Formats: sequence, structure tokens, C-alpha cells
Amino acid sequence: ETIGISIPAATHGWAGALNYHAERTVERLSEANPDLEFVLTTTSDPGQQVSDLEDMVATRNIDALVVLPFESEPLTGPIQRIADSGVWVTVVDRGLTQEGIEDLYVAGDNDSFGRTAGEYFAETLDEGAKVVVMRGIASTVDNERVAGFESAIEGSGIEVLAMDHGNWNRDTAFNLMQDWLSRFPDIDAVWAADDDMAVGALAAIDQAGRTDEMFVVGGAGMKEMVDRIRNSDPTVPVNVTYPPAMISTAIEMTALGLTSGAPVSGEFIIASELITPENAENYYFEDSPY
Amino acid sequence: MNTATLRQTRRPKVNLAVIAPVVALVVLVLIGIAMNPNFLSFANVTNVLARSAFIGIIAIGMTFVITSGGLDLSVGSMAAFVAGLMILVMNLLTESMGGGLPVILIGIALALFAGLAAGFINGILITRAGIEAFILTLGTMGIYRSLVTWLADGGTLSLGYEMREMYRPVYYGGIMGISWPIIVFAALAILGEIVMRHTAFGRHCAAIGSNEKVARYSSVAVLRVRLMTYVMLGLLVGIAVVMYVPRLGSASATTGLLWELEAIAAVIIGGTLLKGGFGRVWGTVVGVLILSLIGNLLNLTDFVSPYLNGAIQGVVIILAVVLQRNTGTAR
Amino acid sequence: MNTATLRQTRRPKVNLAVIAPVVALVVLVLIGIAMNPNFLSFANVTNVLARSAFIGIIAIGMTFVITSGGLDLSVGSMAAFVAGLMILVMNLLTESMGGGLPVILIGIALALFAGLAAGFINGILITRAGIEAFILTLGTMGIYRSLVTWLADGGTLSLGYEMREMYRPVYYGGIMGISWPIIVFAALAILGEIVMRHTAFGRHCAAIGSNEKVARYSSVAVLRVRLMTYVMLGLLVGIAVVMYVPRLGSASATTGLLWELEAIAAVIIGGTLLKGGFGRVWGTVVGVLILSLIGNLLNLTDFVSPYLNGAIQGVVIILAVVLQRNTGTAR
Amino acid sequence: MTRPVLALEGVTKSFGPIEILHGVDFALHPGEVHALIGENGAGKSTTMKILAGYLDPTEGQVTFGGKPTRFAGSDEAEDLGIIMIHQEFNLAEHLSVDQNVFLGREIKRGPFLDHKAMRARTAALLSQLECRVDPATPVNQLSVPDKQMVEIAKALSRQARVLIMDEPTAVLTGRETEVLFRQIERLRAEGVAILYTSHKLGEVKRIADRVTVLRDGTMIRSDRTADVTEDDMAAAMVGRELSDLFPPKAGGGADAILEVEDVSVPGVVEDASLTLNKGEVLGIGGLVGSGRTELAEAIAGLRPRSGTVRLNGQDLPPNQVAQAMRAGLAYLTEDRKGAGLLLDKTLRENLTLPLLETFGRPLIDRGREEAALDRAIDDFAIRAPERGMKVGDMSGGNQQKLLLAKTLLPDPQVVIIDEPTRGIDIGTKQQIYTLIAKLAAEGRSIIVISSEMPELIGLAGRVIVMHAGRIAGELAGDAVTEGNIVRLAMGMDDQKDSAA
Ligand SMILES: Nc1ncnc2c1ncn2[C@@H]1O[C@H](COP(=O)(O)OP(=O)(O)OP(=O)(O)O)[C@@H](O)[C@H]1O
Ligand SMILES: Nc1ncnc2c1ncn2[C@@H]1O[C@H](COP(=O)(O)OP(=O)(O)OP(=O)(O)O)[C@@H](O)[C@H]1O
Ligand SMILES: [Mg+2]
Ligand SMILES: [Mg+2]
Repeated sequence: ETIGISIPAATHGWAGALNYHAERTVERLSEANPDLEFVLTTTSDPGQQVSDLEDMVATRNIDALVVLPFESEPLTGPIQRIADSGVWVTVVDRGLTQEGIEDLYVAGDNDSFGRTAGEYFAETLDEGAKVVVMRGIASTVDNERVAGFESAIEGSGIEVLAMDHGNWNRDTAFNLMQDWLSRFPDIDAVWAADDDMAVGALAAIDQAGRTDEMFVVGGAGMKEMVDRIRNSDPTVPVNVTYPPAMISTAIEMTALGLTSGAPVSGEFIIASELITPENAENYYFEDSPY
Repeated sequence: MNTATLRQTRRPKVNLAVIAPVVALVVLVLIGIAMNPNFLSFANVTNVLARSAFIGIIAIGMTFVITSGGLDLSVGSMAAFVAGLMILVMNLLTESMGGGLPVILIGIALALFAGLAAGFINGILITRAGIEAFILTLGTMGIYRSLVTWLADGGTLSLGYEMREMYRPVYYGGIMGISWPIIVFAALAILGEIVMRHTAFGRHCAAIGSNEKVARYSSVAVLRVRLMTYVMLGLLVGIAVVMYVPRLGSASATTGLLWELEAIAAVIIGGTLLKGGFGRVWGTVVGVLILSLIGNLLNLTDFVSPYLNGAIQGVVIILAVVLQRNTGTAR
Repeated sequence: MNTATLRQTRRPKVNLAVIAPVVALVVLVLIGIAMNPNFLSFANVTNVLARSAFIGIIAIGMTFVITSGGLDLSVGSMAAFVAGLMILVMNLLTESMGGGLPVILIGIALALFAGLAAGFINGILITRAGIEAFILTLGTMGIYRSLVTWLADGGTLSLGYEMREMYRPVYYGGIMGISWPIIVFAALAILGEIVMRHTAFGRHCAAIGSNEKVARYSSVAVLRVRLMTYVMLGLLVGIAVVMYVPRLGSASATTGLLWELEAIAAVIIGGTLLKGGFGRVWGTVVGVLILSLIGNLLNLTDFVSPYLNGAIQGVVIILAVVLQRNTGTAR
Repeated sequence: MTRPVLALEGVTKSFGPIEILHGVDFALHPGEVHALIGENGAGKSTTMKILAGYLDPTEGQVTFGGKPTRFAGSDEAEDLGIIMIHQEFNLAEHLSVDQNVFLGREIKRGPFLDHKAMRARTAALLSQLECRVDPATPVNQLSVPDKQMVEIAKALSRQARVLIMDEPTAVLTGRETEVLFRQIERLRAEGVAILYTSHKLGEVKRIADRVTVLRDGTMIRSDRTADVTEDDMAAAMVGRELSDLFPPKAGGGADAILEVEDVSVPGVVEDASLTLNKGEVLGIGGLVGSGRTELAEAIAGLRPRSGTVRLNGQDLPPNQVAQAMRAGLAYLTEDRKGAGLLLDKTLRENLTLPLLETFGRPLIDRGREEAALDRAIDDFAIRAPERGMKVGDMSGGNQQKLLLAKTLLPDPQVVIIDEPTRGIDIGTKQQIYTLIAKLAAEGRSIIVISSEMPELIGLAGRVIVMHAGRIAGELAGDAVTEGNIVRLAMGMDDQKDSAA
């Protein structure tokens, strides 16, 4: 039995962690089940992902597919065709635009990701508080997160001073934060839609010596961030989960379905949770690369 | 007279450099056969050929641009922009005209025209304003990439479901199992080869790339020919987009990412000189196939960590060129 | 017209092309001042200069490579790889040696050496195996990028906390408020300008780029000089990494992404000829500053959609070059 | 007298602030060969380029068929049948011979190129010129003279009413020159107006119907060729009487300084051996393509080779130019534009390129460079309107002088000069000959490769003649005669009686 896995390439921290978990899971499962074969491909754009899927079907005779679509829209058609050919399909994280294609859906919730952070902002900050928002690479994921955040702070009187793309990249975020610090004398909080960007932003704030003026909320539960929360760092009060380990869950459940003959289908939506100093211990994983 | 014999010995050699990219391609195919029995299956072969078509079609145009001493870094984002524009307009038209074949035809015409116009803008700025091609197209690369992100509002532009189903056959359909992209790619490659070798235009491209001043003194319309190469490339980008949109039915900020580098690499692997003066379209086709095959082969097996795919690709590209260098004489 | 006049008229004309990039820079600065009062603040100016340092240092080396008719697309991923390697080794050493200054010094030495070695590999393959620089460095670009992803296991390599705190001052510290990256960049720029203009090496680079055969017939060691340009560039990448790592203490697959294009763009905006034969280091410095300033200005204001940042950048790059074309005489 | 086809009236030409031509009046008549002569930098090429539409006059006008004309470009002039062969090569190196000949005028069948027709016509043109080059050969594989023949073929392929030739014979040997002259005579008979320049006054005397002398941008005189002697022409050009062209020959010692044994370059030179003595001037003659240049380049370390080369008893490794130069061997290339000078750099940068290290380390001393340039300008009478100009803008002859200065800058013991006076005016030629003699007298040794018989005979005490890549024989003393050289060069072995 062959399981094909297609995920985005490790072009930023979260995707890197995704790759890490996928590889480990494949290793572990191959050892446990010698009959299981895995094809793991990584991709950097939707077009290439479609090519990878075509190759899996044409040359590797996959029986099941675990796919994290690079973008939902363009992948819907190709995945549907694979599903129609009788292959078990597990979709991870980014839902397809047509319902009922996949057998199993394991996902985080991007809207909740932004909303959870937004709610924390609305609760903690006073009316008139000034915040800046660092977005990821322009994409549907990013749009959903930002929309969630914006709707959560609506009516709270929080003023968004500026919003720009840090591209899920530490260096870009560092430069962006430096410039915002020059530009705005008062900033009360920073929302970075990903922990990689939070790292960059924190370094810039630290350099400017304005650590005491503001707090930074990132997302996805990077080890470093959780550690700071655990130690009650006032600059990093909370974080929002978006576990890259969801890929392991998806692969495991798919494998289980194939081997045990008792397919697990349905939807597993992993809502984003708020990591606080109180519960941080539960989210700290020593060995994770992320 | 002896001088005659001495000279004759000078140019007899069967130029091995000519067949070198082909050798590299054959080696890759053999590796593929050895690795996976399905490699030569009809489905796999047509998959690889069809997906080569986009970059292939663009690389044909790039061959002319490079042969005449130019360069175009903007093609990837130009493709994304044209695709985005095409989808946007088709969606708008579907609302007002209610879909159907006319919308598809208008969409296709628009894509071709937009490509042509984008190529024309590049060309006119390079030839008339005299801006270094590298810098100009680096600039337009950023511009088109931004524009498509903006058109898509940071997300994805998707063709309406109905239109998508109707337009689909342009990528997935074909004649006798050969899909349209393959047919179009093959036809354009043959046409390109003929234009390069057997028309005054192709020859003028080479002359300009070899020595612009000489070409000008030989009453070649240097600026016009050069402009034409960019316009042609733009049009080919339009054609590639017409084939690409039905494949995914969408365009986003990541569409066509790095196509420019792949297209240029294919052209050079194929034996065209980067500094201009000599180009061959069939070589480019071989170069494109080599690049596609590498990706395909990496998906056929999994003895390397996916992290290292890029490294393998890099090594094969270098090897393909080394092979070319060492099999034949350097030009 | 006799030999007497030939003696007297020594270098009379004030070449306007020479000052054109400076004009572009000044225009940008004026726009900045008009847009935001903080633009000229000490913090902002040093921020911009310090962040220009990485690409700036690399672009200095790139100036020599391009002047001698070469190109290097691998510098961005080379930087990422060297940074990753440095962090990895420093972390390992911290475990075994328990940290401290020696680890930092070894890390720095390693980065310099790794850069040098990487440059040497590029150079030797280009000069001895005779592989087209564009293709070779496109290949090594993929290879280094893959290797760093692999080293980092897809994620991020981060320097241990203790080492990071100790190493930090190399980026954030400085003399009299001027941080080290700025000082090193300035020193290297001056050195580079001197080497380019006043040493045999610089003159040889220009000669090779202008006409390789003439250089060879004039007993210039063409291959060695060319190799040296790549080695030098590699070493400069190493130096850039030494300045870069203390900033965030980490390296990942996205480190140094597109630095190569930025460095090449800076070189060309600065007035160096892409085809080789003429280069100026100070122009490159101006080019780097122009590019950094565009980003800075865009972050300091928001009258454009952030999606369009790339478009603005593209337009300004093109304008900077057009200005250069039209202010001065085209070379 | 016929009406002129093409004429200049009061033409002035300036480059920037410097006026090069001062009010030139000049006319070309159909069926007449008109020679334009003058010193290097006098403005001959500039005059020709204005006539052929490559340059616009600053003042004055060009008339065609009596009507004032302003060509928008050279192609417009070409459409009227005004064809020019440039002093510098004007060929696209990557393209083949036939592609170059028909560049911009391709023969087509429908939308497609008619390769066969172009190849056949090129072959026909070349055979008319007795040039044995395969039309499919890329131009970058041709020797210098062959390139010139291709240029001529290209010009002949156009239907010329006016044919302008800028020093077409500078790079040709006697045989090719004869071929060219036959073509010129044919065209003259067909009523084509021909303008021709050369520094070889003997040729001018032979072929031209009328000769005009240009000095420093001004027409000095115009005569029927029959009415003037070569000496008159030379005197008018230079502005003074010329004494003997060649200085007395120096004998040369008996100590060998350069020993070449069994040197072969695959495909072009086979088993060449020769010895050069201290203070000697040795000539090497031969036909085009006989391998003289390759032999010289092999000796100078510019080509892979087998066999040994010893300088002062010390072995020189193959393919190591720098080492040969350091040992005291210098080579002056025949390919000025392709291998000699950086056309987009200034005089100073070109002059010091081979020897930069000696102008200061690590930093180059600009002052010393300038001083070296001053010296070169004096020693070699280099004339250029501006010191900081690009070498590519200098007149051809002055480029050659600069190249000579550059080659001699390292003060070599042995100099191999390939075509020393190619494109050099007669006054300067005399200076260069004197210089060669002076170098020999100082104890330096010189090899002169030349296609000009008088040069070989006038300069060298001993002449080696090459034929088809081999050394066909050696002539010394009184045996150095035109007849003997030609016989050896043609591969005839019966030279023993004349040597006696
Ligand atoms: N583009 C240019 N810019 C500046 N000066 C120029 C340019 N072209 C020619 N000149 C100068 O004009 C003068 C005349 O040059 P021209 O080439 O006409 O001389 P010529 O008579 O053909 O000499 P030669 O016998 O050496 O070929 C020279 O001093 C040359 O340096
Ligand atoms: N790169 C090359 N590839 C092939 N053939 C070449 C190359 N260079 C020169 N040749 C050929 O070598 C032959 C010898 O040329 P060379 O220039 O040495 O002749 P030569 O005896 O020096 O005559 P001249 O000095 O009059 O040109 C010519 O027939 C030329 O076509
Ligand atoms: Mg001339
Ligand atoms: Mg020769």
C-alpha cells in the first residue's frame, strides 16, 4: 500500500516544522508497517504541486493521498480527479473549495487564529490603543487570519496604525519593525501573524530599547515564544497555537485507515488556542525544531 | 595547392556539442527507466510533456531574446499577471454575458493581447529608452508580481466553476490522447526553429547578438528586430497562459514564480549563448525537457530527503552543461 | 592638432553620467524628508545603513565579478548556507567547549573560510571546467539553498541563547553610535574602490571584461584574475554572514532569499556595465543605498496598498537607471 | 569630363570641440579610381564615412548626382549604391561567411531564406576573389586576410555605383592584392566610381586614375596619377622630403638568443625550427594562411604547442605568455582590434596593461603611467585629438603605433612583430623601420613577419619562408630577393639556382 504526501516546501518556519513532523511520522510508520510505502513531495507553488500529484498517480500507484494544498482553489480540481479515481484523500489545513471531495479533513482554523489574537488585544488593550500588524506572504491563509483579527478588534477602539507584509520572514519583519519604530512614537502592541515575524519584530524593539512600551503577539507556538511566555515575559504575554504537528495526525489516521481496514473519515478542526503563562508548559516541546 | 588541403582539415569535425544536450536527456531517460517501470508509461510521458509546455513555450521566445543579446526576467510574473487579468475579466464577463464560449474566446484574445502589450512595453523601453534589459525586466518583474497580488487582493483569483469546466479541455483534452499543450508546444517549437534558422528575422537576431554595430551597418533594423523579440516573447507568454489557466483555473502571487530562471536555464542548457550571437530553438526544447525530467525523476523515487531536491536539481543542471562542454568543443 | 595639445588636455570633461546615481539618491532622500520628519533621525539613518551592509558588502564583490564579465547568482543561498553552518558549528562547540569567546572566533573564522571555499568552488568550475557562470551559479544557488534547508531540518537554526547574547554586539554595538556593520561596510567600500581604481587587479578585471583575448595577449593571467573575483566575492559573503548572524541569531531556508538579484541590481544601478569592462565600487554603494531607501520610504508611509510595494520598487529602480541614462552620456 | 556621382562641398567635421576636417571639397566620377592618401589621422576614414552616410558632416554638404543629399543612415546611402568597405572589420564573428555576405540583404524564397542560393553566390564571389574559404565557416575561425576577402566579397555582392574602400590591402598579401585590383579594374570598366585609400603608394600609383592628398583635415592637392611620382605623393603627405625608407641593415651577432626546435601546432604548423641571433633582424615570409602567425603565437606562449623554445638557453613552457614576457620575449599581434587593444579604454590604460605591476605596487602610480604615455607619444609620434579618448576613436594607424608602444614597453630582448606597419603611413613607416634598426643596434633581436616583400627585403638580413605550415626554406644575404621569397612561399623547390 502506498501513501502519497504532498506538502509545501520549507520556505518559512511553520512550513519547516510541518516538513519536520511529516518526515518523522513517515519514518516511524515505515518502520512499524513494512508494507506501507510513502511518497513525500514538497512544493513551492501550486503548479508544481499539481505536477507532483500527477506523478504520484501516474508512476507510484498511490492508494491514499495526504495533501496540504498550497492554495485551495487551484488544487480543488486536480484533487477531485484523484479522489474520483478511487484514491483515499486526506486534506490537511487548507480546505478545498468544493465540499465532499476528501475522505478526511484535518485542519487548523485560520480565522480562529486571527480571532483569538484579536480577542486578546480587545480584552487587554484600552480604547485608543495603537497597534501595528505584520502580515504573512500574500495568500488566502494570510487573508483569513487578518480578517479574523480585524473582526475581533472591531468596535474595541483599537487603532491599527499600519499593516504590511513581513512575508513570514524574520529579516523582513526586523526591517519593517525598525521602520515602524522610527515612524510611530507610540505603539502599544504588535500582532505578527506568525512567530518567525515576531522574532524579527522583537529584535528590532529590543534594539530600539522600547521593550517596555509594547507587547508582541505572534502565532503558531514556536518553542522560543512558548518559553518566553512560560517565564512570564511581559513583552510576550501570550501566543496562539496552530500546530504543525497536525500533519502527523493526518498521516497517522490515513495509515491506520489503510492498514486496519477501518477507515476514519470526517473532519478534525483544530481550533487555535491561546497560550498563556498558566498553560504554556503544555505547549512546550523540547525536541521540536520549531 | 597545399594550403587548400591544410584548410580542409580544419572544419570537418562532426560537432559533438550539437548533440550533447540530447545525450544528457537520453541519460536522464535511461535513469528514469531503471528507477521505475511506470516511467515510460503513456500517462507519465504525457504528463511530463504537458507540464513542460508552459515554460517551454516561454523559453522558445526567450531563445530569440537571448540570441539577440537581450534578457527578460519578467516573464514569470508577466505570466501571473496576464493569467490574473484573464481570470478577472472572464469572471466579470460571466456575470454580464452569462458565460459560454464567447467569454472563453474573449479571455483568450485578452491573454494574447495582454502578453503582447507587456512584451511591447518591455521592448520599447529597452530599445527606445535604452535601459539595460536586466534592470528593466527586473523592474517590470516586481511590477507585474505586485499587480497580480493586488488584483487578487493578496489571495487567489479563481475562474468561476462553470467556466472552468468549459475551459478545462484546453489543457486536459487533445487529439488522439495527445493533449493540447503538447501539440501547441510542439507546433511552436517547430515554428520557432524554422524562424530561427530559415528566416531573415532569426538571422538578424543572431547578427545583432553577435555584433550590434555590424548589424546596423549591414542595414539590419536593429531596434525593430530587438523590439520584435520582446513582443514575440510577450505573445508566447500569453499563449502559455492560455494553456495554463485551464490547468489550475486560478492565479495568485505565486503563479509563475521563478519561471524566468527556468526558461533562461533551459535556453542555455540547450546551447544558446548567453551573451548572444548564436541560438537554437530545438536545443531549448531539449533543455526544457531536461529540467522537467529532473523534477519528475525526483518524484519517482524517494531515496533523497525532499530537502535535497534542489541540490540534485542544481547538480544535474551543472552536469548537463559540463557534458555539453566536454563532449563537444566550446564555441 | 599635434602632440603638444595631446599632452595638455588631460582628462577635462566632467562626466554627468558619473553623478547620476547620486542624483537619484539625493532625490530619494528629499522625498523621504518631505514625507516623514523622522526620516533623517539618527536611528533611522543608522538602521538603513546597517541593514544595507549585508547586501552592500556582497555587492562590492559582485562589482568585481561583473566588471570582469562574470555573474554570480548563488550569493544569497551561499550566505544562508554559510550562516547555517556557522550556527550549527557554534552550537556544537558550545556543547563541547562550553561557549565563550573562542567559540565566536572559531565561528567567525569558519564563516570566512566557508565563504572563501564556496567562492573558490564557483570560480574554479567557471574558469577551469569552463561552465557558463550563469548556469553554474544557478546550480550552486539551488545546491546551497537545499543544503541549508537540510542542515536546519526544514526549520530554523538558532544560535544558543548564551552565545547569541555574547555575539550580539557585532551587529548592535559599534564605535560612537556607529554600529559595526556600517563601519565594516564603509571600510570595505573604500578598500574596494581603491582596489578597483588603483591596483593592477582592478585594472585587469576591467580589461578581461572588456576583451578577454586582448587581456590574454597582454599577459594578464585571465583565469587567475577571474577565479580571484569569485573567491573575493565568496570571502565577502562570509564577512556579510559574520555581520548578519548576530542580528537575529538564526538562519533558515529563507535567509538571504533574492539577495543575489538585489546585489546585481545595485551594481548595475551604480553604473557598472552588465557586460563587463567597466565597474565602479562607489556606484555600487550608491545603488545599494538607493534600494534600501526605497524599502525604508515605503515602510515610513502608507499611501499605497502594501500589495503594490513591489511595483513601486520596480518603478523606482527603472527610474534610477533612466535618470542615469539621460543625465549623462550612455557608455 | 563626366559629372561627379558623389561629392563633398565645403565639408567640415568635428568630434566634440575638435575639428577634424576643415572645408573639404571633393568629387568622385563614374569609371574613375580615385585614391585618397594622407598621414595617419589626416581624416581619410572620416571623409569616407561621410561620403557613405555613416557620419553626418558638421558643416557643408554631400551631393549625389549633383543634388544635395542628407543620408539618414548608411542603409539609405547603400540603397543608392554607395558601398563602403571599412578599415576595421565589419563582420559578425558568430555568423558564417555566407551569412555575413548577405546580412541585411538575404535572398529569400517566399518568407524563407534561400540557403542554397546564398551559399552558391558566396562561393562564386569568393572564387572570383580566388579565396578558398568554405562559405559555411564561421567568421571567427578565419585569418585576418581571409576576413578582409570576405569583406570585399560582401561589398561586391551589393550592386555598387560608388565603391569606397578604406585601406583594403593593408591586411592582404601581394597575391590577394592582385586579385582585388583585377576586380577594381572590372568595376571601373563597368562605370563604377571607386574611392580607395592605401599607405602603399606603389599600389596607388598603379591602380588610381587620380590621387588626392589630405593633410591634417585639409585637401593639399589633387592630381592625375600619371602626373605625380611616389616621392611627390609622399612629400605632399608628410610635408617634407623623405630620405631612404630603410635604414642600413645591422649585421647581428653569432650568439643564438632564441632557439626554436620542432615546434608544431596541430593543424597549422609542423616541425618548425629556427634560430635567432642577438642583434639580428630575422624576417618570416609566406602566403596568407601559411601559419606564420600561429608559429609566432606558439613561440610567444599564446597557443598550445609541442617542441621546445629556448630563450637565452632557458626553456619556455608552452602556453605561458606571462612567463615568456618576463623572460624577455614580446609579440605584437596582427589582430589589432581583436587581440591588441581595448577599444573602449583610454590610451594610458592600454599602454600599461601588460606591465601594470611595474607601475607601483600595490597602488598604481598614475603619474608614472602618464609619464610613460608621454614618452610613447613622443617616441612613436602618436597623434590623437585628445589624450583621454577611447582608443577605438583613434585613427587606425595611430592605433597601430600605440600597439607598438605597448608591446615594446616591457623593454624585451626579443620582439616578434607580426605585420609591423599594417595601416601605417609612409612617414611613420620610416620611423618604425628606423626604430627596428635601432632596437637591433642596441643588441635586441627582432623577428619581423610581413606580407610586404620590400619590408622583408629592406629590413631583414635573413628571411625564413613558410609554406603550408612548414618552413620551406631560408634565404640570407643577397639571396633575399622577391623572386626567391615568392618561389619558396608558393612551395616550389627549385630555388637552388637563384640562391647560388
Ligand atoms: N568618434 C570619434 N571621436 C573622436 N575623434 C575621432 C572619432 N573618429 C575619428 N576621430 C579622430 O579623427 C581623426 C581622423 O581620423 P581618421 O580615422 O579619419 O584618420 P585616417 O586618415 O583614416 O587615419 P589612418 O590612416 O590612421 O586610418 C583622428 O585624429 C581620430 O582620432
Ligand atoms: N581559430 C582558428 N580556427 C581555425 N583556423 C584558424 C584559426 N585561426 C587561424 N586559422 C587558420 O590558420 C591559417 C593560418 O593563419 P595565419 O593567420 O597564421 O596565417 P599567416 O601565415 O600568419 O598569414 P597572415 O599573417 O598573412 O594572415 C589560416 O588559414 C586561418 O584560416
Ligand atoms: Mg583610416
Ligand atoms: Mg598572420
